[in-house]
Amino acid sequence: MSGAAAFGHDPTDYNAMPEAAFRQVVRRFLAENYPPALRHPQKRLHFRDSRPWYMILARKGWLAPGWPREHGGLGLSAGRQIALIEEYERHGCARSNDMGIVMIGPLLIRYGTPEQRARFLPAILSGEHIWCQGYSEPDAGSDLAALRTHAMREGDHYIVNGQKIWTTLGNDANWMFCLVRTDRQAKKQDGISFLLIDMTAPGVRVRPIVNLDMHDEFCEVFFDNVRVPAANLVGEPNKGWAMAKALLGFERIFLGSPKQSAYALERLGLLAERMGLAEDAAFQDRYAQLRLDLADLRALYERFAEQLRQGQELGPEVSMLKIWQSELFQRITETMLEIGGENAALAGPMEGDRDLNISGLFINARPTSIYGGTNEIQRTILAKNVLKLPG
Amino acid sequence: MSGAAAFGHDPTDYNAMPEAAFRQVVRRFLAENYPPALRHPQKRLHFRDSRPWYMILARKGWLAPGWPREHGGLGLSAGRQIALIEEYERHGCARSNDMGIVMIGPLLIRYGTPEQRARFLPAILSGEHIWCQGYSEPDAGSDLAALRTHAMREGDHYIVNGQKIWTTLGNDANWMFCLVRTDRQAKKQDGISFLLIDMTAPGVRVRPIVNLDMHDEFCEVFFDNVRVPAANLVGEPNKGWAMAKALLGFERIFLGSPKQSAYALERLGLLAERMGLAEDAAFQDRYAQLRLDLADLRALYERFAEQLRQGQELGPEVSMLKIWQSELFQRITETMLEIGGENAALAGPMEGDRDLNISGLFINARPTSIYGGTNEIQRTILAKNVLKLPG
Amino acid sequence: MNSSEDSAEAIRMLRESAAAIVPPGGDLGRVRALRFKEPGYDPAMWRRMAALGWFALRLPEAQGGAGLGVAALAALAEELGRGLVPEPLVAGAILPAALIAAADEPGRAAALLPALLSGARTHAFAWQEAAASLDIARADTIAEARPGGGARLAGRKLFVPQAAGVDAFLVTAREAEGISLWLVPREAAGVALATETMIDGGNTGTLALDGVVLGAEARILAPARAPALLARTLDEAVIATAAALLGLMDRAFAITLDYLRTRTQFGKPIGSFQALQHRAADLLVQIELGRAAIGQAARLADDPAIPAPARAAAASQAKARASDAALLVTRQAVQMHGAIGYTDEHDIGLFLRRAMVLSARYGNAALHRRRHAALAPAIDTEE
Amino acid sequence: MNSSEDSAEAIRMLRESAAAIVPPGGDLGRVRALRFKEPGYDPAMWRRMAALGWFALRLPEAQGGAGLGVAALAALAEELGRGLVPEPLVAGAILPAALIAAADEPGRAAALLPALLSGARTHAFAWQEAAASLDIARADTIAEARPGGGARLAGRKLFVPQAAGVDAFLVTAREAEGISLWLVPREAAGVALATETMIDGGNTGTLALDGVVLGAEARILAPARAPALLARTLDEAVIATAAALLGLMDRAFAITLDYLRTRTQFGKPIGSFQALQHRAADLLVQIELGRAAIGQAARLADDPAIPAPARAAAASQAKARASDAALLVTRQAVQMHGAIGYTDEHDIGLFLRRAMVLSARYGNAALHRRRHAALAPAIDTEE
Repeated sequence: MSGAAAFGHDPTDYNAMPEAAFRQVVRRFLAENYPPALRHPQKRLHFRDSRPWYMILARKGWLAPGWPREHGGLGLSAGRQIALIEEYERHGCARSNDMGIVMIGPLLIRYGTPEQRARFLPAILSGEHIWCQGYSEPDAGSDLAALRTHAMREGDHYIVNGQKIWTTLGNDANWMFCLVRTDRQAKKQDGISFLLIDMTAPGVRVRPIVNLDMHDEFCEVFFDNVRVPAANLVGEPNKGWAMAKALLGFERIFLGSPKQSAYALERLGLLAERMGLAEDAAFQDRYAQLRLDLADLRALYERFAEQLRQGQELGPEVSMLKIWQSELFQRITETMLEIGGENAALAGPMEGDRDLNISGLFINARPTSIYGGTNEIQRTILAKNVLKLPG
Repeated sequence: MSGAAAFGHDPTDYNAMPEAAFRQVVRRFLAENYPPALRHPQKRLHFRDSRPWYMILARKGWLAPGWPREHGGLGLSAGRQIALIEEYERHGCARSNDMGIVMIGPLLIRYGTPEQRARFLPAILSGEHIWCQGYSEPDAGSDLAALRTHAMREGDHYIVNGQKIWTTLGNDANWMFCLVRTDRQAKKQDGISFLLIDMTAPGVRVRPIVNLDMHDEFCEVFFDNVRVPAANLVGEPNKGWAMAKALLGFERIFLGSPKQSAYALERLGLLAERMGLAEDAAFQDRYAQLRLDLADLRALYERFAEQLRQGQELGPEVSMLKIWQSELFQRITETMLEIGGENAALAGPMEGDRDLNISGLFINARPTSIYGGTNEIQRTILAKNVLKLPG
Repeated sequence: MNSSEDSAEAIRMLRESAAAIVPPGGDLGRVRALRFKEPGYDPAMWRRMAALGWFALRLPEAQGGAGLGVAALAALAEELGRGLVPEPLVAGAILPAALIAAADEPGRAAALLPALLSGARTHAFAWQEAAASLDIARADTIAEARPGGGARLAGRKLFVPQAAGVDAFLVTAREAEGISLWLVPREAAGVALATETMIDGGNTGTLALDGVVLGAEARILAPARAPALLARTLDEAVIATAAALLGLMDRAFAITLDYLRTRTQFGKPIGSFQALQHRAADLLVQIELGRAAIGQAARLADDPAIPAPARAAAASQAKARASDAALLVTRQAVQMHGAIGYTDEHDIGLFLRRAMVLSARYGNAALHRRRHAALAPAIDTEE
Repeated sequence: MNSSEDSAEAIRMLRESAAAIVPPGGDLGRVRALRFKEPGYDPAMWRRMAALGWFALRLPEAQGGAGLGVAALAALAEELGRGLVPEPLVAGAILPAALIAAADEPGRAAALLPALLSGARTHAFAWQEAAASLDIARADTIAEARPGGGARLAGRKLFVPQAAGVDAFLVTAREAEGISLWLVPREAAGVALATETMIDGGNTGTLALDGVVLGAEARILAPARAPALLARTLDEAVIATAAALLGLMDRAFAITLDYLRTRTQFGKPIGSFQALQHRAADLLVQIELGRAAIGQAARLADDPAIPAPARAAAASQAKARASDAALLVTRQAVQMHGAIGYTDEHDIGLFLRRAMVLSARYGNAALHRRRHAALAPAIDTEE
């Protein structure tokens, strides 16, 4: 458990175990190992803060639950992965810098060369490489066809120029997987390639963006004649978009996880008690509605989870979850504003209850309908791809 | 007060009177003359039922409050006309078959020939001609550019073929003012003419359409080689649309009158009492919100009314009133459904309270967001013509 | 595993047999023709449904039933809801069959069931004494004991669905020990039935019992077993009605989507307008929330390990969503159809009318939200 | 007629003078720089506002005021709201000036007003003892009478806006005869002020009064006149705050419309997408409902013929709509800006933050709806 291979292996076949037993194992592990100070973080943690948890998972051999065993993963089925994440959520675990685990790792396993796998996968598992995702650009948010960051082949290197934005925890990362335009003539999503960029290379500049929560969760990343070895191209040139899209895997279900709404609803109940409204009939009426909205979300989430457990892929229908969860979360925090009075306008928690940060929760709920594809985009997906409406 | 000229003249200059005094005159007149059985009708009355009221107004000389005196009107200012209609609404007066008064009369006064005026205006004032409006067609509802009913010139006649739909009280009318296409080559709104059609002429067929309220308020009207004298063309050929549009006058404010919502809210209060919910905090919460929604509607309506009193024209902003009033009316009736339980699904009034017809009010509220330009169209008008959004 | 496969197959077959009565093409001519006259449905079709074995769906095989669960009932109700079938399967057959089959005296069940299951005699459960109530215990109807075990019933029952066609009522009444259930033939002396027309063209009955004298054999359930059984059976009716609303809104939505794809305005199909697209997406979300909640309620109802409050709460959850969603979807369906949607000749209005009736039956959304909240402390878990 | 023309002219001039402080170009650099540090605003700007005569806006000409009405105050507040001006014009000047000017002893007004009106000393009205309350009578702060007419004050006041810059507090306290109003210098013994940061970067104060000994001259209003005067003055603050929210949402909406017109996606300006167009139309409706309600409230407040409950109800109507609408508009403004709207560097978020503060101040929408309902029986007419 030391030296270069700072990551362990857990030989247990959790897929063979009943789900309830597996969940028990996870709960025990969390109770014994999860750093109590990191439970229920109000903000997305930086790597400097979440690193202990990352390394605990690494040593346990649990860092990459979905990767095949031969690449150092746990090889869990989709159903077990859902159970695992649900237990993490229940315990209030922080999300670590997991872009290496959930995005680039699986992509390299599927599309990478043996050399790429040998170089990058162990570095992810050891915590040496922390990855970020470079898709969005200032004029290509929901519309990736407008991507402009350019990579020009020059010998055995690409010369990259351009800019990425909304790079989650880009200031924590030392590697970025990146969509770049390698053919300016090609139309729309063609002509885009998938490139791995060392963020410590000359010409890379990272500028954190402070969000409404006063947190530098996102960054702009600028490329000024950055030289990237051609060996860092994944897959074929100009075929990057299709690969990136294929990566939008079963994790999409987690954008619709009831976790945030459940937490917010519990806070709302607490706030109502603090405000002397717990027995107020008008409040109870609102609360009963929100509670059922959450109960129905759980039922719908469970239906998608069951699909995954049956080994099916998720269709565009899963956008429903994201719409409903994000807007429910928002409605709950709006109700907190309504009953909290002036307390809801404090920058920090309420006096006498450090866990009741109304404005923090309200502000946190805002971007859930923006990130991961705005809810406008999600609704269009439902209308066109599910309901087959024209145009 | 008899014979051919069954209509009277009222020489009083109501514009010179203070508004409060004028309202007093109207209230006294209504108290003494309005048929009590016709107060607060739940449905739009047919002429056979509203005729007594029409003739009372005719005899009083009040049938055409907005027409100039020289044409037999009262010559009221816009402000006095609003006050008059508000008093009618307050008293629960039925709307009579007023298309002759509010639409074709003013149009003829503005664009008609002396002969047309001499022929048609007195017939309106005497109740001899009852008019309906022939604009909508099956494929040209919100989009009049798609109008297809065709009028071909043949000597001193037009030969009309085609179909109108949603003709309000078309089964009561003996005359229709009609938009017809006289130039099939012309684009969009060009090539449309304004024609007056005798509905007793051969080839005119009227089919009533029963609506969800089980009322034959609307009709389809079919034209099969109907011969219309060319003298019945109003204005220039192919310029009909501009004239029709100019007629969309200050009456548009009444699509946003608080009347329906106010009546519904009062019914909601009564229903809450009947259901034992008047003191229920959750109901009071909902009721307080609806009550303020109505109070704000009144305040906004008043702002537009004030514009008219100042002699200004209404801009596209007035669509706001229609959107808010119709959707408020609907929300109130939805709340009635919510608290009425099974009573809300009865086809008729509640047992023991003949005035509480929940389903009737709910159904009646449905078309308010459809007729007079759907609320979707109204929103687009606000977006494009008021907010100047592109596209 | 095997039984769940069996059940899935049985559900598939049920849905297919429903298609015989609800033509997939969606012709609602039959439905339309039966409106606004009594009994509000077609007796021949009623007997045909009986012959398909549907009335015995939930009865154990020992009683001649199919032994199927609530999930199967919900599937059938959904298909019939889709076709706006006016025959009162749940209120007139499933619910009374479950109550009679559970009679305290097994002999009563054996004696009464055949006429019910064959469709020869239509029964109804008459328990309600106030609008917007789902409380069986709220009964002022009195069963005054008579020598020999019979009773004299006096009281008034409201909102009996499609009552015009009912031959016998299962009436709740209060006696000294609590609520009991009595079988009251329509023709019994002292029984008066008044019907009113519902907005969908069906009818509802007010049953007046003015000293109706009944023998001991008329007592189907004594207070010892009645309340729990009645509540559980009513919850199944709640779930089935939610499922009927699901079928109804699903079909109304499909009709509306067709309209959006084909109706053009300003030279484009109106379904290409983004505002309508996004509204349609929101309706889809509501329908699927309803489907998920109903599926969950049926699953819990069929699971004997689930405690009664959790089962009841899930039923309320399903009915609350289904009632609200069905009203929303059908209102919007009318709106999106524009003027044509407001005519009685277009079918879409039929869906709105039926949604108004079914959303109110066995408790509307507001009632079920309150009921869910009241049951809530009992079902709260650590989650 | 003439006076109404005068007033319209005065309002026009006020709006113009506000433009000097709120540049129409909308540079919010000054606002941004003042956030998250005390006192939360710029004392130099404060004195400039005083020099413009704004603090004396509502005072009669006999007291050196402009003699303008609530409509004028609302117009000014709207313009300052538009620019997110952090200087607490209403809480720190208008409100205390009105109270001091109305002091029982005219001499007190004459003595105290000059420092207030010049901006030399900032005052605040400290009446609130619980969140989400607008009830002046709800005061547990005690004024224990002392020989000679003075008192010893003990209690705790919450949510004093921009308290970090306040020099003296006008404190409500309970004495035997009812509620009275006292002037408490910040530096008095027994006064402790704790400030907390608000979400918009301003601050709020909790004032602890631990046996603060005051002389008779500190009693500004005795119980005989205090309650009615305080309530009426607070209602003017309610209307002015609603107007500030109106200016704020109006401007946030304008910024968003600009964004919708210029930002392109999928090759088109996003403002050409119908779903956003219709949402924008809905926001416009809310803003204009708010404008109408505020206009009405100001008109009624300026009309001496209107009875107090109707005036108060109109104020609540205005604040209820303005609070809800401003939160809706600014939330949607952030949403329509997409990811950039969620950054602190983009100005649009400043509007959401301020809307959160002002919608809660002097009662949020929920509070004012309840208050309106409570006042309602008194204002019901035949309409």
